[in-house]
Amino acid sequence: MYKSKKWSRGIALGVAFGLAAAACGSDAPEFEAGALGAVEVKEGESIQIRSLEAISGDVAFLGIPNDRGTALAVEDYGQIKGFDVDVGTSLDDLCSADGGQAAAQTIAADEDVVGVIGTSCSGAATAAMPLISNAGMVMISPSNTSPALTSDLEGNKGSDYNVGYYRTAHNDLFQGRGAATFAFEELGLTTAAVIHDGDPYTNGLAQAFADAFEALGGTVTTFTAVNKGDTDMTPVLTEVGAESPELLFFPIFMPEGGFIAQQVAGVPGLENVQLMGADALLTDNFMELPESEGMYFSGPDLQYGSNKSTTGKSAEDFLAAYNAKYGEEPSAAFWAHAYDATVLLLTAIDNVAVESGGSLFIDRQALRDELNKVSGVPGITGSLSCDEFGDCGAQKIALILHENSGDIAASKENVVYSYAP
Amino acid sequence: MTLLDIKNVTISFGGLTAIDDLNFHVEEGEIVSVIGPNGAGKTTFFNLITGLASPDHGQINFEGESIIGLDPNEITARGIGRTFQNVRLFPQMTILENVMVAQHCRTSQKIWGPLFRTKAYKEEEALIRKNAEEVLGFFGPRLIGYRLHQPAFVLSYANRRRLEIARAMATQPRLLMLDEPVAGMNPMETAELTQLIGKLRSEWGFTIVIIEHDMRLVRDVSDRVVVLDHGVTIAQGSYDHVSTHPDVIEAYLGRSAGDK
Amino acid sequence: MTATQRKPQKVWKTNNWVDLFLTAIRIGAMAFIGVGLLAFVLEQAGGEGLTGGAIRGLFVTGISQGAMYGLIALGYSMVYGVLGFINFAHGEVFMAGAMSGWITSTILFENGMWEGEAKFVLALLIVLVIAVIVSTLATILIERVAYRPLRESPRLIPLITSIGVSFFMQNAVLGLFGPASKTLPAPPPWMSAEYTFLRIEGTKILVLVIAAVSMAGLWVFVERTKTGKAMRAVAEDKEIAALMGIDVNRTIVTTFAVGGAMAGVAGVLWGLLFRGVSALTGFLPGIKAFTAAVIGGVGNLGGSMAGGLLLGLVESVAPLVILKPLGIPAVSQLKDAVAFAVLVLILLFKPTGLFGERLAAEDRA
Amino acid sequence: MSRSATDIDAKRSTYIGLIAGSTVVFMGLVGIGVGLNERMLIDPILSLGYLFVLTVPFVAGFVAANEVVLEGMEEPEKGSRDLLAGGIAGLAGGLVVGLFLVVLNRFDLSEWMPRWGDQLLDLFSFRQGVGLGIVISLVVGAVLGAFGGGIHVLKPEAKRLLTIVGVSVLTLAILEAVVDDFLGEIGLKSLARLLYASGGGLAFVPALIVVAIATALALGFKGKGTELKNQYDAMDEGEQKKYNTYMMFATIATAIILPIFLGKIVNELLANIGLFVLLALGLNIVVGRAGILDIGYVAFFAVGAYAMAVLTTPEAPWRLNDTFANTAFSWLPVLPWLVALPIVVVLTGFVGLLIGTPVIRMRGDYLAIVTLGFGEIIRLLFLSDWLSPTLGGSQGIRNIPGVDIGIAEVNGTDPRAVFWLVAVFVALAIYISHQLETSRIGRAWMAIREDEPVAEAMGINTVTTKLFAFVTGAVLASFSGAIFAAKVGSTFPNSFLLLVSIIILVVVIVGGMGNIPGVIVGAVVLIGILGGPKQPGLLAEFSEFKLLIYGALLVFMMLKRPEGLIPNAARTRELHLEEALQDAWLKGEKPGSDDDEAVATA
Repeated sequence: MYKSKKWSRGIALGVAFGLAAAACGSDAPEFEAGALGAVEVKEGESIQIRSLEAISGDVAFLGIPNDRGTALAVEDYGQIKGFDVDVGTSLDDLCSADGGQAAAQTIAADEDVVGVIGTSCSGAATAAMPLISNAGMVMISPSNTSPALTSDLEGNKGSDYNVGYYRTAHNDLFQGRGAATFAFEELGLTTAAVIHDGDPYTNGLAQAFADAFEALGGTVTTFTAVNKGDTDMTPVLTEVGAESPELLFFPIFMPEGGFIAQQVAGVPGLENVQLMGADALLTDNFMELPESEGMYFSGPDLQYGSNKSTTGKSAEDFLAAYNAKYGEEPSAAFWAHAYDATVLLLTAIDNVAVESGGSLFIDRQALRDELNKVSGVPGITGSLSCDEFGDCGAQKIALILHENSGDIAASKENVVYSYAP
Repeated sequence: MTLLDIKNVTISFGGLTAIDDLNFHVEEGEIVSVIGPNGAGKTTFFNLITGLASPDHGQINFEGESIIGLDPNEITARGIGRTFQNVRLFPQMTILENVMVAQHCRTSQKIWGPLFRTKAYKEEEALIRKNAEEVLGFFGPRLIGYRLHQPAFVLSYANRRRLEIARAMATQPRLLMLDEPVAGMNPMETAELTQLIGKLRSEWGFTIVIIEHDMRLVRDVSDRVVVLDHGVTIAQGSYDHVSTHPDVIEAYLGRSAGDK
Repeated sequence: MTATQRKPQKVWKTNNWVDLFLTAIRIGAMAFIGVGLLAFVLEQAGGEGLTGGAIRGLFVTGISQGAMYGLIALGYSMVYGVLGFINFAHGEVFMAGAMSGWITSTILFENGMWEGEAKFVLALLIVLVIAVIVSTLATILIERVAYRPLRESPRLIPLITSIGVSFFMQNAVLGLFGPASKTLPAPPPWMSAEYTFLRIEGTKILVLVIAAVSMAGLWVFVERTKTGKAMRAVAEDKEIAALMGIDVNRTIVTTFAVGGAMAGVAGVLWGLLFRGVSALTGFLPGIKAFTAAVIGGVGNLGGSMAGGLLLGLVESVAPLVILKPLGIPAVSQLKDAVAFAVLVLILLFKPTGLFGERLAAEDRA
Repeated sequence: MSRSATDIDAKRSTYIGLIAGSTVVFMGLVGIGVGLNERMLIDPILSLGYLFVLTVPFVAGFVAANEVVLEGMEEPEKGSRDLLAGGIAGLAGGLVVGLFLVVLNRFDLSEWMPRWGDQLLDLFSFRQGVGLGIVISLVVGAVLGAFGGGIHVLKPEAKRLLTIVGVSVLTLAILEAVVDDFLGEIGLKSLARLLYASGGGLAFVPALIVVAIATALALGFKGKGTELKNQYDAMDEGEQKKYNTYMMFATIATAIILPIFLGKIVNELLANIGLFVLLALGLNIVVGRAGILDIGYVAFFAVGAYAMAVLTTPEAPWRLNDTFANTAFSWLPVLPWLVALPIVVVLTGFVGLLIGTPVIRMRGDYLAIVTLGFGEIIRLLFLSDWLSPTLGGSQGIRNIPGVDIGIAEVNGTDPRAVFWLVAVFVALAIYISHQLETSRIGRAWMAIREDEPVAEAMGINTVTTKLFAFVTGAVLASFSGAIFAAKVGSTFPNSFLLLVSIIILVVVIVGGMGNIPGVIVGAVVLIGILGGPKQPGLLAEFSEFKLLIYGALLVFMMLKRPEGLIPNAARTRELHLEEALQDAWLKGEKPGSDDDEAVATA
């Protein structure tokens, strides 16, 4: 018995030492790292970046196209100075603070990781970012929109801002202003009611809209909410109808958004109300509803037209590639943002990476500085420029008019107003 | 001194009058048997006294004070302990625990004691344990020794009955109420228990009320026998008086065919 | 240690403070409701409140939603009456009906059965029949697999099992049919027109009529048929029923099946009314329906239906009539909280529900 | 008794096989097969998806060959008939899958079922197309089924060896992240790279080496476990106590030292597990000990987290809000975590009392639904716009500081420290649970769980005793909540869904109700592997099917093993005794004498 134990241990130790010796064999390279240190990519290894998106659960429709957008961008970008880029296994932010933190822990534990594309949800970023930031990494989100993560656009840091955070998605405040300006100035509506559904995103956007609308001189008659899972919207619509607003803005998701659109008819006080939704309802299963006809939708400007990323790809090329690879259309609108975020990160790495002694060195502080300098970089979503708090998006809000539930594609292109600061 | 005094108690369940204008009393130190055919209302009678049921009207006084409206645990705390006809032990608890838990209302350690194992707590636990072993020891070697830490469900039927009596004893009652204590026991065991019931009074000083079908037991232990039928007392007095009472014979024989 | 030597050493104090506390809660709740109502009345008198049309609308939706709660509640109530446990998975049986409604109605719609009046009625019947079959089969399967082996266990065991079944079914359907919410085809335009002097939408009238007919059918079944009598006997006392020659097992299955059928009907009505179903459709309505059954008195069929209507109504009306006048914002968010609060209050005031329970003797304790 | 090889219950085997086949199809349609196919366990031969799909016919074969041996009947000889029974079951299963392949190929139901499609076809046909796929599925089913049945034929030693080897390979594959992390931390990252393939999963050759090592070890340590146990049993009470104390110290020492050798990933996992252990210990008192089925338990977790957030966060919404900031509450300073903790505990206990008082007298099942309602009410209040000026509404409370313990601040960036913090509280919770359970109060809880009316008749004030259990459970949950707030650094209402309550309930039930070690093992296994409601486990790929598995597990445990995975050993033995006794009783032999007991306890 004793014998067998001994030899098994012997084997394990032998194997371990042999490998350790092999790993330590290369020469010590010359590279002076900055304050945050640097990542060394040895010859034959790959540059490590990660994708952290909501790829399971009820927000997977948002996270999966983001994740795939990142994968496609990495493919398109190709090598950086002769080194491959590896996204690793996609991580799941579970669209929650706890999930974001746990996943960020996994990322931060791996000192080879340079940067992260994610998260899908702002709540996850709130908890993930301190860890990512602490580890000296950068994170570029394709779909966080909470102002708290960057700034209030007036030069004040958001309460959840962390150094190293960037995003290609628009700030909610932009969309709120865009939608409010359109409603107040273009449509000439002066009273509006707002409904959110208790989701941090819809609540934030609803608030941004309400604030902007009032700042323009309009009146928010009711600011109220429903719950996810509610079906009977008559009570909330009755509450709203009591004040007879001219506009009803409900930037919420399906199916609750559908129930509101379906049940609004026949509620006293809402006979002539103009309905307006946001990007969360720009989905086929909502727009197929006959009741959604005549609605306005605010959202990021998806008219990418001939915009080309630095990789040379346009939205059309991307969609073709996406369809070819995954056999379906993207289920949410932020794929282009994910693509741009990835390209942005890879370009920045490309710019700061230094070759030395066969290894590639990426200085972490230099990478942040590089991203802070981004200005007028072409992307699928438009020209990208980062402000000092990491808002890098093209920041263009489009308002579309949905006229025909039978032709959703046409509606999506029917931009009636475009807001760009 | 009258320990338990029941006056004009009536209870009915949805039209069926289980106990009808019953009068009953137990003197300190007495052993009283309550007999009657199935469905005569005997167990309901027990439930009334121990607070598991509330009378529609009437009085129940224990030691001169009304106990109507008290919760069962309060009645136990006043000093009435009972067993159940269909043996209701705590099967997953050990034999020792079964008896220890019955001293709940005689003890007082709450949070700090157990948490910090204070001196007072340890003393109380020791006392509980001592009392428990004492009542278990009353039944000879059957329930002690290695048995103490066995769960109650491994016990044989007769031992379950014994443990139930021990558990009732452990509540330190003045009035002990036994619901068919020898049901399911063989003649030898019955004889043994008959003897023990006598000791419960003579050595432990309990006053005892028994519901029983086994007439030998009733004959051997009772000072007084009360016969219930349809919730009404049809006879009471000494065993000999009752056993020859025509109403009693009719109550038993007259319907025994249709019963059960 | 002898009893005569000592008086009881220590007597636990009575539960006075618990009772006192409960009384305080009761009074507090009544006061809260009272103040809310008063504020509402003042608001109405001041002319700032809701219009008559708005209030009528709230009542009509409340009642149609409540009718569905009632139909689902029947299943809970019957099973509770017979077996004495909450069949938590009953909400999922309802969901199964609703999902099958989505599939059949979409197929029928694609084949043009959703247009003319006669065709639509026929299509609706087909959808109903299929949903009833699906729900009934689902509930029978659940009973066979998960509950029958536990017939003799303590009551909490099947309850926990049913929670497991509920989660399993929810997520199985989620996996099978995907997470997106499914939209049912819109009923023909004449269904959404308003009828009668109350100006009720056609769909809602249809929902109420079907609910009423199902309820009546169930009543006839339970009160007038032999099987129904057997069910009542089993509910009263299983052993005696068995002695009377009733096949207890079969009767229990029938009870589940009938409850499932009602849930299936409710599922279709749900689809008609809200036109949206998903794997999670069953959960909340299921809990609400059980709440309704408790409110009305479990085991009491009329009571369950009434409890459902009441709950639907309260849910729809109370946020605007009690909470909003108190100055609470976004009251619709608190709709579910109101429903559960109603449950707690009803149980505090009437632990056996408004109309009394009808349970087997052993379950009453 | 000799029987011919064909003397088997073919109908039963077929029936089991059909169920197994349907299960495989169901798994495929739900997405388990395809969804988990990307996670390799042993590269390149076994993925997680195939593990699931292939386990089913194996288990079916095992079950089909597993005869019920009635008492008094001679156990039939094991032999080829077991292989045959298993094979038939596997074949029947394969047939179902084969038929399904045809349907899958012929019809397109992807409009209704998103998983319906070519990927599924590829999975089930092993990428060989329908025709060959049917043949393969029949063959694979039959072989695996026979293999499963064949397990019965093996000698116990062989079974043991097979189990050890299988479990160690699977464990190593499942624990990939842990092993990788651990090796990385002690400087053997290259060993990890050798062990695991780059795309994940044990590499093939190392897997073989693991098999070899496991075999060697299994043979080497044969009988050692029993030996140790016998030694332990032979000790007297005092020695056992001493031994237990040593073991306790060893465990504590491990808990302190181990995290040093573990990286962030595993420490994060351990910290999350610890939070659930805390919750499960609390619920164990409520459900397992006092028998109160509380399915709104998450409420106390939420209250604990929110109370901590409100008290310790400088930027808490209520401090920034005009209504509070400059008025009545402005004197309340920002408290450090340790100072706030007692307040949080008292507050949560009070909420427990507030919720508990109205519900505690209700019947068990009413109580369940009402506690569920309370749980939802509390979450909705946290979410509501009404209270958002104080509690942040859907935006939650963010920027919650960590735990300042003087020398350092413990927060989410350092999972190792968080784990130590959690471990301290777990130890505290175990201590509290244990001390209370073995005391007068604990006995009263048990009595109430066993038979409430009798407990009351024995002088126990059931109302106050149950309330006490309820409040104790709430307090333990508040520990977890308080640490959670400091760890995550933010609290959002969607961290406190009903789901959390259900998952904790599953943990308690799977571990074994009322049994502290069981509950801990339950939490480690379930949360560790499958993950919590919003926490990834080792098999992060599961997150999509987590709830499905939790639901199925709950049903399975209730039906098959109500005593839990890790039941008290003595209790199980006795549970079976009880069954024997009750059987005797039901047969009408009222055990009248002590002789029956002699049989029963022998």
